[in-house]
Amino acid sequence: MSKDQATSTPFTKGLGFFVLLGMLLLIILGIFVSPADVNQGESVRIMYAHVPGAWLAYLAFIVTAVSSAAYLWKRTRSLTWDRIAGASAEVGVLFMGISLVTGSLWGRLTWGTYWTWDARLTTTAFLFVTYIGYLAVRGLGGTHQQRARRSAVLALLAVLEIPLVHFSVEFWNTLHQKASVAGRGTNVEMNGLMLFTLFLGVVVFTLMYVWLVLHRQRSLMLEDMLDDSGLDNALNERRAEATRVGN
Amino acid sequence: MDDLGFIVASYVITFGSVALYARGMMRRARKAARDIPREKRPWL
Amino acid sequence: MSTVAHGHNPASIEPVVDLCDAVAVLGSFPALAGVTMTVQRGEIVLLSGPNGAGKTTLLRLCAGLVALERGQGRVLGVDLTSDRELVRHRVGMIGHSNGLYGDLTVTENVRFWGRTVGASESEIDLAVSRMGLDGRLAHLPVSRLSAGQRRRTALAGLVARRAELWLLDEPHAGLDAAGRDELDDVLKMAATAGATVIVASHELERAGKLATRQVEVIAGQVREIAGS
Amino acid sequence: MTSQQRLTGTTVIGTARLIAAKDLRVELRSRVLLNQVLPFALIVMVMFAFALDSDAVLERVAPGLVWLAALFSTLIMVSRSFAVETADGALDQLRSAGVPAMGIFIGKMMALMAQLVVLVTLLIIAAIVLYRAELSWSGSVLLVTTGLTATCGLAAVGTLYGGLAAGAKGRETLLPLLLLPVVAPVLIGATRATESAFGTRGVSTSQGWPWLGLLAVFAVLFSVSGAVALGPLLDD
Repeated sequence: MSKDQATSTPFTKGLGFFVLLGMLLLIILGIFVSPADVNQGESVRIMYAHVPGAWLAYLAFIVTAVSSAAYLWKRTRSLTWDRIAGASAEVGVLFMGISLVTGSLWGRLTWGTYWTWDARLTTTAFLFVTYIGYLAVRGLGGTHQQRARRSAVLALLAVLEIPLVHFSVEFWNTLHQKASVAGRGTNVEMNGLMLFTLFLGVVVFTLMYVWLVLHRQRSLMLEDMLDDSGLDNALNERRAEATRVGN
Repeated sequence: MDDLGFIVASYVITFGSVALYARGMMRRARKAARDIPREKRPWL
Repeated sequence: MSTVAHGHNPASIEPVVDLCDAVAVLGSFPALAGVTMTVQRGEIVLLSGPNGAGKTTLLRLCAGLVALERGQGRVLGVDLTSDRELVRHRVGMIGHSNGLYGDLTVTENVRFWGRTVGASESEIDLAVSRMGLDGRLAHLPVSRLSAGQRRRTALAGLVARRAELWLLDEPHAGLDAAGRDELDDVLKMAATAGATVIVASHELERAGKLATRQVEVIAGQVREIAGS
Repeated sequence: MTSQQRLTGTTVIGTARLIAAKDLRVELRSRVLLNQVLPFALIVMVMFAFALDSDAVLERVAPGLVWLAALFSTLIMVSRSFAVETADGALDQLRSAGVPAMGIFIGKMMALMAQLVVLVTLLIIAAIVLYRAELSWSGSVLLVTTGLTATCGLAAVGTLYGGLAAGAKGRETLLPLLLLPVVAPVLIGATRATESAFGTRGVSTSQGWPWLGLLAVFAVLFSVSGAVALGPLLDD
């Protein structure tokens, strides 16, 4: 794209090429080539973009939790872990936001409703909001170490929170058997081509996730360095001034 | 067909938002990279 | 670069602050680049020097709030390298804010800080009166005091929680002339009563009169100013 | 964190009592709960009645409204609890004086819980008066237990996230974003248990007790994690 390759390397460029190629193939297979489902009809085509996105979002949050733990553990403490956690959470929020939208489009076609209070959907929505909060905390400022510690603790608290939310919503549903629309239409009989398309979707989204996190992690590092160099310059000027005054 | 609109919209939203995000990210990275010398970037 | 302890204290007593080539790092920046300094009990030491020279970091190092990266350091006999947390409750640091609860009275604030180390009621009364806050003032909510009276309340809190070393960052800032005079009197009294005081200040002529000696901090290093 | 390791259990408890007593005394002097939060909670209850505009519906949703109003008030009280500490740098002073963070957490949590108990009691009375909720004797046992467990959970999470946001710019807007998703289990659990206690929609009292288990798990998990995590959050 530009002569100064800020965060690109030959590896990410190659990866990006495969992502684009896979995306194109996924669109062709998903929208045009693969057959309609017996139960879901045409709406199953949305699944090829929706399911991998949702999975990768969950994976992204797991990565965030693990890297946060790695930051908090003294022997592996490094700001790189913090930046990976941040990059992964950001990509996770992106994927999860997309999945919520495509999921409700799919729900509208299949169930006739955009939203249902099923435990999985509700937990997903809470996960989304929780990580938006996480990103807001990352933006609070302070030193890099302060940011890292704060957000790492928060990421681990989220790990505590999510099962509780999931369990309570599930419990709520079983007691008050909300018309369980969520079960309907989910049993898909996938033939070979459909399975392959879904598999391709997972591969494409995984590669996309890796590409995005690699770049984002690097750009976060650049931003951190920019902060540091700003401080260095200011302090060096001050020191020069101090020695001038002192002598 | 109604379904087609929803399906196409899903794909457009999915890849469109990723592309927008990636573009914004690259732009910010390039801006930041202007002041950081190449030798300070461990991936290069 | 080394500073010599003044003669008016017997050298046999261990100094309150004993730093040898101390380096402290903020992020990746060496805010203190090799400080060697000794402070004896009962001294009032003035730290002068430009902004960003490391005065605040030096105070925070003595308070056990910043890690000692290199060199040796002991404060009140506690090794800063191995257990700087242990020094925290014996040192009192007051920066730009006083750490008071505006809705509580002077006595209640002082009592709160005293109780964190288990001070008795008589100790708390003594702290209040030593800072000249007894009588009517003692039962006023802190939010209704003047800036100088608030600072004195904060210092009374240090007395109540038996802080042996007082680290004051720009204590004169925001006080009017009367408040400054009061503060100086109070600090002198505290030093005679056995506290050791390190004051970082820009106001050389004022703080200079107060201090038993002056140390200049420049670019993360210190040097003694003679004849202060 | 290391200062906690040095200090024994008694100093943690002593600090907790000191901090809790101080917080309650600040409340006694400033009367923020009495003069601002309680009226706010009541007006919310009245506004719900305007919005829903039907006695039957109000009676049905009364338990949910009680806990929703409690959650909103909790947000205000958590903000207030830490505004007291950060207004003049007292929180920094506490940390730099080596006061154990675990004691700070427990103390602030206890004070918050005491205030929340008052608030929830008032909200339940309001529900009985305004929304015609009915309370039996067996129901009131469940209700008291629910109230105590739920407020304990709310106080723990509130203190933990309040400490996280303390001193940050835009604390008032950040806190609801962080806190509300986390307390969803409390809202669900406490509402269901209160429904059973009130006998709303013919739910029997015995159906409420399983929810209490959820509330208890929540309270224990966040009390423990808060006591451990507040230290690293406050240190710099």
